[in-house]
Amino acid sequence: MPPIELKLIIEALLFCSEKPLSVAQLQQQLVMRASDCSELTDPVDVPSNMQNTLSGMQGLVRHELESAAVEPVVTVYGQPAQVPIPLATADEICQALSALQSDYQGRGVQLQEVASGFRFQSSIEVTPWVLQAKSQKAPRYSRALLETLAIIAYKQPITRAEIEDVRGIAVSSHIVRTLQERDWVRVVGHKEVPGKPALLATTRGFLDYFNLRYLQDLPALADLRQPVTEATDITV
Amino acid sequence: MPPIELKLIIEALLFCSEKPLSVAQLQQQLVMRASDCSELTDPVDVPSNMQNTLSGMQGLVRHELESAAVEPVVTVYGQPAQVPIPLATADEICQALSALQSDYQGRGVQLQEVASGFRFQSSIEVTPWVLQAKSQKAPRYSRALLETLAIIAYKQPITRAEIEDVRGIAVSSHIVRTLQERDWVRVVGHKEVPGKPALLATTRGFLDYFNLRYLQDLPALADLRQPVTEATDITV
Amino acid sequence: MSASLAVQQVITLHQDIDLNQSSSIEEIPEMEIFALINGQPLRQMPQDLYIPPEALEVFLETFEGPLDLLLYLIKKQNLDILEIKVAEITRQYMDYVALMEAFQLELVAEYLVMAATLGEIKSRCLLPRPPGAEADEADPRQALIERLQNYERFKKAAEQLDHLPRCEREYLPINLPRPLQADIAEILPTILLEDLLSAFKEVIERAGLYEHHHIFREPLSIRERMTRILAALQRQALLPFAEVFDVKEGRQGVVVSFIAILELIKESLIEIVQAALFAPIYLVAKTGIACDAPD
Repeated sequence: MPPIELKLIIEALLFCSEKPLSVAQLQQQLVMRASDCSELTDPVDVPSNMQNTLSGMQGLVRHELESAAVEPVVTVYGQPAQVPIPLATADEICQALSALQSDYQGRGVQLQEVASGFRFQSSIEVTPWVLQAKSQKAPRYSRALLETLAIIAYKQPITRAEIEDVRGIAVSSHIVRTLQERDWVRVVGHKEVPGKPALLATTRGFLDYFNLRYLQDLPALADLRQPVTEATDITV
Repeated sequence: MPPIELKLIIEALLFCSEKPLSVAQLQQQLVMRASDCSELTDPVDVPSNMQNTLSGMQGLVRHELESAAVEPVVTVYGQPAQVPIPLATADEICQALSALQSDYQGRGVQLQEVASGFRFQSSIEVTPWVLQAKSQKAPRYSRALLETLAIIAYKQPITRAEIEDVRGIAVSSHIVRTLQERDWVRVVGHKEVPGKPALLATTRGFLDYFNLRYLQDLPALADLRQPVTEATDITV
Repeated sequence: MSASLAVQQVITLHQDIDLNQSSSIEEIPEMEIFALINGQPLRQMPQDLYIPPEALEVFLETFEGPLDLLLYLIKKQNLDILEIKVAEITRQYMDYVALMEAFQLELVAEYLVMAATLGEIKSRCLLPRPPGAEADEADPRQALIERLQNYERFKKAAEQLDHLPRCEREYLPINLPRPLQADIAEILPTILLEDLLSAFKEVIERAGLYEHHHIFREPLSIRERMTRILAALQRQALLPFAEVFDVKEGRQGVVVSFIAILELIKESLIEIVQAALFAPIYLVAKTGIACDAPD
């Protein structure tokens, strides 16, 4: 088994991790589990011996690592290792992380530090292409909202009380707020009557949404095909 | 916003994909995403190598494009948007893929082509270290399972009775079920003999798992030799 | 067969494996399990030591059926499959089967079928051949040899398959989480223009105002102008009268603007102010500066 740069192990580990990993977590995970360290120099010395590569491993452990291509877990007399040997200091891990961060500059993925640690994620520039497909359907607006919007569009400027007059039912503040938040309706003034109610009108955003240039491009009510039973009403 | 390289988009798509992606699937994803990206990406910034004519597209992607051409107004977050659909030809995607493959040479992760497409995976040298860090053991498979799988792989399509004939012992239902659950083996038909037994064959998932592109990439099966026929050689 | 003979047989099998360490990599761990029963290596075990049936079962499980056992026996003799000595192999095979019976293990039917097959081959080999018919006479072992060869091919293929670099061992898949669309923007409902019109139609019908529908088309431009004037008055307290009119809109545009102003005055929404005679005329919102807060 050829010596592996610590950076590459961290790289793969972060890519294969479901959650961000902190430096402490990385340090905790980057260990060799050996129950017999007698062949090693003092375990404390291991990290400094190893620098950025694991080539510094000596004796039994090194031999085991090279032969065990599949499982680098150190076994001693067939027993799984018990005492984990740290592979790197926090400093070395930090160095590897910042090296990785610069390696991935300008790539489609980048190493990002978030609250709980480091993780690879798609770069901002390519995010639109990687966005999770819309799993949920867009919600639908209520009939009341549609009617309110229609009345404002056709009879603007109009107060809420006047809308309620036409609809014959109260207009909830929620509907008016939703229409304002979508930038379809806004307050254009206040009527000189007791209470000075707000006058609502449609916005440019409303016209844009419906691909209209002017308000008069809105279909005339007569354009709406009437059901046969109501045909006589049209001529009224 | 600077133009986005096609390579980087593909890089991020592959890193974020659960399964390997074929060139055709990448093309399709680019078309699908394109409509969602209009708001976030100025159409002018769409890389020139993505603004290709429809003639370069094929199959499903082409179909998608044609339907898109009929209705060019796409809705982005409820806003109408008329956008040129950024596209890439299969050739351009292949070029980007091979560029990525060389970019990731000698890194902790690599771009591998398998039966169902391209995927990023941990590099072979690094994997043992990652497994150890995650305290994971590579799964082992029983000889019975591996022999059954090998017989299906080399002699597909094959019935269970025929497998049992080769092995000289019954094949447990458990093994067949495990192979099917792992999506390595599936029923591809039924043999026209009494009882109409199921014909088993391997899947793309099997090739993917074993890092193969085609069935013929499997190691060659040993030749059958003719037995010595001289009667005098028979030692009773 | 006596129990002590059976034990001897097991020991023989075990020792064979010890001597042939390289013969099969896979079988060795299982053999070790067998050897470590009661914490003692089996080769140091006295002949009368009781072997628990479970140990034999473990041993049995190392063979993938009668063909596998036969291959093992052939290898043990360092023989090529093609030079199989039926009599010898049959005897060893029968000993093994007898051993399993002695330990009252549930013998898999296939082992007994193979025993019968071997017996048949053995007796056919013993039959005298008519002279001159040797060339045509099929080797009685041929079918068995072919099965053994065929099985060995797939046994090897399975080993090769097991050694192929694979997922979860040599390679780990990478699947970074995709950013969610919700992180970028909320999904908002969409409305079709037809929906809007039909909603309006319904409400008008309900309100009994349908008879007025014919006036809607024309006044809309006036209503729009009214909105625009009110909007302008939100930005500036005083809107010069002349600014309301755009000559580029032509006569009709001027008329629309004028009617809009009249309508706004009628609805007490605006006032016309003029500081002095011939001074500029301004439109002022009657309620002053409107605030954007809803209601």
